[in-house]
Amino acid sequence: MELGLEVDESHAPYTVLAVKGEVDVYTAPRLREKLVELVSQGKLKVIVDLEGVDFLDSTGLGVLVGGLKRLRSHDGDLGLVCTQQRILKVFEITGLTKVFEIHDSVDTAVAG
Amino acid sequence: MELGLEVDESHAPYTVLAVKGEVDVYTAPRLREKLVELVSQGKLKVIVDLEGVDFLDSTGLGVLVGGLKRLRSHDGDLGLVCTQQRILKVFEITGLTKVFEIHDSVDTAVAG
Amino acid sequence: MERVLELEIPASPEYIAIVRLIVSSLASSRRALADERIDDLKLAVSEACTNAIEAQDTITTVAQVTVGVLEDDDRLEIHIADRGPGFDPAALPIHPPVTDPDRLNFERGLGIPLIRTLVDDVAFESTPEGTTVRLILYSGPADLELSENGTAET
Amino acid sequence: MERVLELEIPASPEYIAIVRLIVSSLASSRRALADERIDDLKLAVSEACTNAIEAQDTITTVAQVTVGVLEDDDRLEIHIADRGPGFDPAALPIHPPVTDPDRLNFERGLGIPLIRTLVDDVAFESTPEGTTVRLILYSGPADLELSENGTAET
Ligand SMILES: Nc1ncnc2c1ncn2[C@@H]1O[C@H](COP(=O)(O)OP(=O)(O)O)[C@@H](O)[C@H]1O
Ligand SMILES: Nc1ncnc2c1ncn2[C@@H]1O[C@H](COP(=O)(O)OP(=O)(O)O)[C@@H](O)[C@H]1O
Repeated sequence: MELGLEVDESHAPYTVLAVKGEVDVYTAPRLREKLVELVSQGKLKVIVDLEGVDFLDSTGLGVLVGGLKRLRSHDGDLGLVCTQQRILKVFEITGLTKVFEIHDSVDTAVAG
Repeated sequence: MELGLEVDESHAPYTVLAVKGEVDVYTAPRLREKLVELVSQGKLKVIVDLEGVDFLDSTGLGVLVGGLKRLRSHDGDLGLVCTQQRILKVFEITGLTKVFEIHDSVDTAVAG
Repeated sequence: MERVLELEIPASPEYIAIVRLIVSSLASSRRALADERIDDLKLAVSEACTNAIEAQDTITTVAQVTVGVLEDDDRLEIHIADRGPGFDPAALPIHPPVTDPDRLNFERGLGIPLIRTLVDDVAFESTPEGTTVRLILYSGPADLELSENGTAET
Repeated sequence: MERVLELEIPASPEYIAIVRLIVSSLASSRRALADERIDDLKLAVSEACTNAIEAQDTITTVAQVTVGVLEDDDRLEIHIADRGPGFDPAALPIHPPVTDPDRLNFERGLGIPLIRTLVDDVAFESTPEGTTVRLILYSGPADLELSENGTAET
């Protein structure tokens, strides 16, 4: 099982990271590394596009929380794109909808 | 797991039975019953359309051989429609391509 | 309760995806459950397997994680068992509320709260020799399905 | 050889679909196998499980059928074990050739010939206490995949 991680720089100053596949304890480390890499490259306005994610568990949530924390500590920010009910639900149950800005599309995310 | 079995009478004198799903030892009895039912209704020119079949094992082959035998003993016939390589392969390995008439489409089956 | 299936996997993260696949396809073929509840079960199973595998990681002997699927007229149970050191589910730390800025310091500890929300009932049996988590969903067998969309529940 | 997964199912036909699903998703995620060979394996596993379940049907004690998935650098093995009465695979009846009109009298007996064609190697261990069928596919792990379409084989 591969986790798709595609970086799109065409929305400067935002960097869009499109995640595809299942994010669990097996695949989440790759997402974490990618977020760390973006920060180290000075990309501090990151939008993580979750529209291609089929499954996300608490390890995945943890990595996103860690990414947000790291970006904020560099005066950056991490926004999400997600409209899938089953993925949104995981953020809702854990109360993380109050922590993340969740957008309907990449366009609205980069416009905000 | 449900086996789809749809009877189409619009190609008289042929009766087309479209099978959908996986044909194995669990589902094959339903296919057998349907073939017996068609014969008992006097429908003796039967085309079994396998285009919607995802999986077919030797139990399924056995039911088709049994259907062909039953129809022939009533002076009827049973033809197949199949273009999927992975299903055709099962007929090829077992030599049953020599026993069944296998057509490319329902149209060519009812034209022949 | 009848044991429908028992599965043993190595205690390694790469096998959790297959457990999710197995449990969700079994649940959807055998029980009257809406797709949404299958997704909930999948997530709960994934969380419990993650914990089982991490617990097993802390001991040195190689052991398998066992997943059992059991059913009854009115329920489906998934049992996830490990040979890890055990824990006290009643003594888990409480997180600061999400509005607290400190909340961001907690990247973990979301698994068990999620499990509790996602399934109808959960039971932990934990000793220093290992832990078994029982996830329970109340639902009839698929044949008893009453409504078109599979949401029939007892 | 390393045991990747062990699965126990009731000896009942409705569980064969899930065994196919498990074996094929495991094989495709872990091994460098073309889709066509995954289909072959799926069919061989299905045939072996059908035989195991039918064999178990002839005895009165309730028993499970066990499916083991094992792997090595150069091969994948699926073991299907039952507690049925056993048989002699070398003494199976020979069918009339397909061109013989009598061929239509044989609706059965296609399983083992199919298995032999579909996998690289098959071994039967059969005693009056039960039968284990070992299906063997030679192939490298998925990481060693050499070509784009996954057809790399050792
Ligand atoms: N099966 C288990 N065996 C031992 N300890 C466990 C088990 N499941 C959970 N725990 C303990 O409970 C804690 C909280 O679990 P959880 O809420 O899933 O969050 P996380 O796994 O992210 O820490 C774990 O960190 C671990 O210490
Ligand atoms: N696991 C098994 N235990 C006992 N007998 C078996 C087993 N597998 C196969 N057999 C015997 O071998 C015969 C041929 O099997 P097979 O070629 O699969 O065809 P079929 O199952 O359609 O008869 C079976 O009818 C059965 O008598």
